[in-house]
Amino acid sequence: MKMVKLQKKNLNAFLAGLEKFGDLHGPVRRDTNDFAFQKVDAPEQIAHDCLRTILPPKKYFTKPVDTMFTFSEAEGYRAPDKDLHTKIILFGVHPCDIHGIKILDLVFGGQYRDEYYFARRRNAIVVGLDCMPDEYCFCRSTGTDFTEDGFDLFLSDIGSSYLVRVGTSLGDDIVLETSTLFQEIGDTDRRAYKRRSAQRINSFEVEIHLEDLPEIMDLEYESRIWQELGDKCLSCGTCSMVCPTCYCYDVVDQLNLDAKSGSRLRRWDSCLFKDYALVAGGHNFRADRGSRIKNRYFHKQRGFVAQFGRPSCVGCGRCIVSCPAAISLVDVLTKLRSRGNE
Amino acid sequence: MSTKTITVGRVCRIEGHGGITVEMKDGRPANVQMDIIEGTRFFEPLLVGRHYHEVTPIVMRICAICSAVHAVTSLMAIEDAFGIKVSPQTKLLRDLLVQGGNIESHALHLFCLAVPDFLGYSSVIELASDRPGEAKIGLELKNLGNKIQEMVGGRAIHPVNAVVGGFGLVPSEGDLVILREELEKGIRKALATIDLMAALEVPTFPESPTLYAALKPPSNKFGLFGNKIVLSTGETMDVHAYKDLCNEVTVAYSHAKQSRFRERPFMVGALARVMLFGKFLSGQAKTACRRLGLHKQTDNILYNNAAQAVELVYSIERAIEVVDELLHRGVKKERPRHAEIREGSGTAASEAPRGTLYHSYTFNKKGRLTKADVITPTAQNCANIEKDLRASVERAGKDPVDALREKLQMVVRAYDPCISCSVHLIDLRPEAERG
Amino acid sequence: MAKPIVGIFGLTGCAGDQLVILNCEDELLDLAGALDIRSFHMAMSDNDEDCDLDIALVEGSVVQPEEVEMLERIRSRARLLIAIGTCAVWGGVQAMKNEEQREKLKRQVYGPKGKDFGIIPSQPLSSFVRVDYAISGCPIEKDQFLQAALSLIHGDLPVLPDYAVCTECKMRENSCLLLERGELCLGPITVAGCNARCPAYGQPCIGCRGPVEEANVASEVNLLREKGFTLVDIQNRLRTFGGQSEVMQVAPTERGR
Amino acid sequence: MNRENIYFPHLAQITRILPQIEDHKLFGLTFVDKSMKDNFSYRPGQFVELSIIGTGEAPISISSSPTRPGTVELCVRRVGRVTNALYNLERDDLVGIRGPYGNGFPVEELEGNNLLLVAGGLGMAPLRSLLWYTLDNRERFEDVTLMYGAKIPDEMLFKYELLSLLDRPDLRCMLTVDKDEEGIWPAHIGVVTTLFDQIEIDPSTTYAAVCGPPVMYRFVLEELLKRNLSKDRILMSLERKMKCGVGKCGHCAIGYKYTCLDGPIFTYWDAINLPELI
Ligand SMILES: Cc1cc2nc3c(=O)[nH]c(=O)nc-3n(C[C@H](O)[C@H](O)[C@H](O)COP(=O)(O)OP(=O)(O)OC[C@H]3O[C@@H](n4cnc5c(N)ncnc54)[C@H](O)[C@@H]3O)c2cc1C
Ligand code: SF4
Ligand code: SF4
Ligand code: SF4
Repeated sequence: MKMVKLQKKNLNAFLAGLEKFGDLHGPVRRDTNDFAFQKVDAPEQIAHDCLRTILPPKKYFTKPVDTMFTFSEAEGYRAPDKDLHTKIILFGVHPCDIHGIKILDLVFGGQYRDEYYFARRRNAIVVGLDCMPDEYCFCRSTGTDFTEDGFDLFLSDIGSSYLVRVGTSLGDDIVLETSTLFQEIGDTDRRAYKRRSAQRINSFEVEIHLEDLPEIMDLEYESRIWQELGDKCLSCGTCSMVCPTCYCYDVVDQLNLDAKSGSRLRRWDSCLFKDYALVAGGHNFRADRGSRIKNRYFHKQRGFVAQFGRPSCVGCGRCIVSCPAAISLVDVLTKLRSRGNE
Repeated sequence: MSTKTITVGRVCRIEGHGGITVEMKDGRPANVQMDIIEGTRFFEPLLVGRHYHEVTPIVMRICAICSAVHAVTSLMAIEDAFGIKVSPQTKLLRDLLVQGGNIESHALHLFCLAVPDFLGYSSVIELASDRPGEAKIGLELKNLGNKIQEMVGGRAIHPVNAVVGGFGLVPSEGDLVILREELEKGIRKALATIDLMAALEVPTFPESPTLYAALKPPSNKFGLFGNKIVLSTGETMDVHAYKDLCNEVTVAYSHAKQSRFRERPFMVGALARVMLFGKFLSGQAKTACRRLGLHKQTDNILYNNAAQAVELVYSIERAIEVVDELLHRGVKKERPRHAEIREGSGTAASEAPRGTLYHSYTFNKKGRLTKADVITPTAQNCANIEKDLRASVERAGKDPVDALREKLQMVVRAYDPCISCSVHLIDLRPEAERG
Repeated sequence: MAKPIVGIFGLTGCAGDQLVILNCEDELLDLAGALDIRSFHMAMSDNDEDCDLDIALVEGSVVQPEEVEMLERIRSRARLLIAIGTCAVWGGVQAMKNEEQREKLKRQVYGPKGKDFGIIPSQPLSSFVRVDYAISGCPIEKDQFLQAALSLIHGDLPVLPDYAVCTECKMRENSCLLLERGELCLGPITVAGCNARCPAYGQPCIGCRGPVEEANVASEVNLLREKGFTLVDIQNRLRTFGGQSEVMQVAPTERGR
Repeated sequence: MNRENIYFPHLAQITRILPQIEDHKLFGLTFVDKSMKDNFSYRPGQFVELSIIGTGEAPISISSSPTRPGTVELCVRRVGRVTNALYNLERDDLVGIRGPYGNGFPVEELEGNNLLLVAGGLGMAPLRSLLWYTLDNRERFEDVTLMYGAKIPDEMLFKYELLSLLDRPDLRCMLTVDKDEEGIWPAHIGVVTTLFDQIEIDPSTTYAAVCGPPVMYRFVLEELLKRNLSKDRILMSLERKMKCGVGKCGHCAIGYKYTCLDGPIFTYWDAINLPELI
């Protein structure tokens, strides 16, 4: 993989020079500890100390509320043309989130390709950025702490510079655009990178074992843990909204004032909502919260493995930090392993 | 001796449920009552025990139309109790919010509730099918008021953004610039409203000597805030002494608690403000005031609609002025001022669309409310409404009963009574007793 | 399809939900064209008091015997009765202290003269009649009302959110007040639809839309207790708007101050 | 959009409405677009997403057989928004259709075997497709048996069509009702499982296809297992909440399977491995 070096002091100049590739988006501080990806007018607005945005980058590709098409007698069905074709540069995506995007690529691809998702994917340049884990990160356990693809450029902190990995031909074009800002890497840089990498690996405070988790989950299908979690869970939907790999949506038709034309919308949904599995006739396949929260864990850690060969959790820790009821995925999985069905 | 009772079971096109009962003895009105048939909600006791910051969101629910001014007055009373001084920016934003409420309320009343009276339509919808231009102006003005309330208050009804010490989120300069453009367009629509009002014939039947009361603006500028109450007799008093004016009594026939000043009913509202302080108006509002003949004294309540139209112009002009001042100063992202909790009482008053509104609270040393008193304009006006109804009946002569009923409703509607407001402590007289 | 015949009524409340309808300034005339509005006391004279109605929209709670009669009469005329606003759906702010004697409140406000008033504790419509649909909110949200009205015109039942405010709060990427500032936020148990308005203005949700279906109040109370709020404060907030809902009747087992 | 948009429905006209029983009607639909009409092919057991524009979408099994192209038939029970809106439509009105989706019955695998179709209530809707497919390709299958139960005669779907099959020599058509108070029912009386006493099952050459309400499965499965039918020769058509039909919206996921992609036809062995399946 092509690698170059960018001095930190040149980062903003580099980002400012990318105008012709699209609008610059990056994490911006919302509150003391909160960040959100959003469009910035100038690179200075980007918060480089952001470890975790409230919502993951999925919001760019499958929006919280998204028009699937408009309908009217005169024009029939029409795909939304707005915002599918805006080019953006998404700066500051950490490895776990890049893996999150790669997982969504699997879901929205396949036999039936969601062209809305892929149109937006094609129009987004992903500039990754490495990070130092905090006490909630467990991407090392999920194998998503490092990524070899899924980005156009990836920046790793090596002191006063970034080591830049060039992931795509487009990424290379971007580098060439402002080539004067980049330098070749040397021996000290190589050493610095390895030091940084080792330091990062050693910084993980949380570790869980996922290898045989599907089997453990099957064993603990009837565990009392699920009921206990059900009592605690508020069904507030927060964990699903903030998860980089939760993709469920609900579909509603919205009417215009003529009550004839309108649009079909999809809106992020959550398997923790009561009516998620409620079918006509009033039968609910997961009527109690315990079975719903179990489903969330099963689908991520068990179902996804069967379907795509890997769990869909990328260890970003978002659901843990943002759960009002303080339910921690790490605790649950640890307990399942150690305690089980007593 | 012949006794006859004229009733209007339910006055339409007013906010809330109210009726009218007139008992005639020998062709003269013996008993005239404005019946409030809205249910009781007991707001004051509901507030007891609540933390000071919980008071405003609850108490603004007294009334949807005046929720913005209820909110602001309530906040000022709380801040009075704790001695919180809010920033000049907060004051300006509150002024803007209250002007927004005034615009919305007056436009609603003029176009949706009252004007159809003068033009002979049963509703704004019917008005729209015949005179779409006028209906459109009315709705757009109403919308302008709502836009201000949404932007500043966070919601058109029951503003969530106005909190003790300031605002949750201060609107951006960009928002204000856009609003300013809308306000500029609004002036033209408000002036069109003046044209419409100028063309209307105002009947004289309810005319009778009237005592007006309103808050005196601190400087010689027309305004909706002040610390002194002024009466048309020239008497003034501090708002903290509001009880001297509004000594509410529960009326024997058990509807509204009523306000009288030295045994005399008095009127608060747009007409009272324009009568007392119209001389302080400036700009287009001043011209409008002359044009509608309100620079001369009148005792005819039906002119209240004209006064509201004048205030529409005023409120939009004032809103522009506030926006300009905010932009000139530069909008600061300030957090609400912190409250130092202490034991004590606070009182505040503002001019709501329908007249002076008083909020007065007492808190214990933990900042929990121990006593609350809210006096709404409609409650103050009730006695005066009855006075005008009586005058109308007396003057009606040989009017057929149906025509008289229409006239009586018109009087009630002219006051733009806000019954939800008044019934925070009013109850229904059972159907059977209403005759 | 024939225009639905509609009546809009108000019982005891602040008239906010009817005002929301009138606040649809841009849409009002279209709406009035697609509906046959026969009764709307707040906005028109010439109300038809007898006709059968396809849809009755009723605002406000029931606080006096006369309103029970009124409501029953509306029910008997209407094919669909839709409660609009938190008062109609849950009893509203006036239901806050229902457990305390209303008689006592009455005496406090009116003195001895109040003794003849017929008063019942503030209750939602569903305590007296069948309610086909409930659009909550204090006041109802304009967009939601419009979509509901359009669905009805289209011949469908409205679709309303049945998830909590937190969901919308996250979609908007608000900073969580409960976790970040330790505020008494009812977002997790309040039904969405307001687009998490208050948190977006930096204010905790006070539950003005009433509880979400299957609200886990016990867990919410626990987590608020852990954050140091007293049971009294928590109860006060739970009952401000959800006073009449069963889920909000958390037993006052402890007296925290 | 350079590829086909998987979310766009294709317009189809309602060409026939046959009321069946209360709140159940059979709708005959023909695609407006000629190439869609000619090329729309599917397997028995597959379903479509039916769109009523402005109201929404619902997954509905195809009740007609691919051996009879031109018209797609859907048997729809009126339960909610979409189905209600469909009932408000009339002949010649337009609806939208996406699909076909799902796996359908593995008809190639079934060929050369005995077939036992067991249906209850609306479960007849997907099985009717398989029934006519086998009847129209009769030579490819050995013995074919249909067991269908309704509560009372008036609640039997496709009643006259099925009654007309009673005398057919190449089909064992066993129709039953739980109760017949008026004494008009010409066939068996008793719940579906009572029919099992009348038949022989050769477990090595038989496939069973079962579809009905959740309660029915338990008893029918018991009978089939008693007769040693292997778990992966028992096929079931299952229902789940479903929005997109194409494996994106997540609603129909059960454990590691998507009803819309991996189903709706599952074997009993699948069910054992997916605890929530039935
Ligand atoms: C693969 C598959 C195949 C299917 N095939 C068919 C078919 O061939 N024919 C067919 O008719 N249906 C079929 N269904 C079921 C059908 O999809 C649903 O009935 C349909 O989605 C209902 O849509 P709706 O919009 O009318 O109902 P909705 O408006 O979604 O209403 C359903 C909701 O209303 C409530 N509800 C409705 N009825 C009742 C009731 N009786 N008791 C209690 N609550 C109730 C429930 O809460 C339920 O969630 C199939 C489903 C699947 C997944
Ligand atoms: S399940 Fe939780 S930790 Fe895992 S990816 Fe989703 S939000 Fe992150
Ligand atoms: S601020 Fe309130 S509504 Fe928003 S996520 Fe936090 S708890 Fe939920
Ligand atoms: S956030 Fe809560 S209090 Fe605010 S509008 Fe929404 S439901 Fe009401």
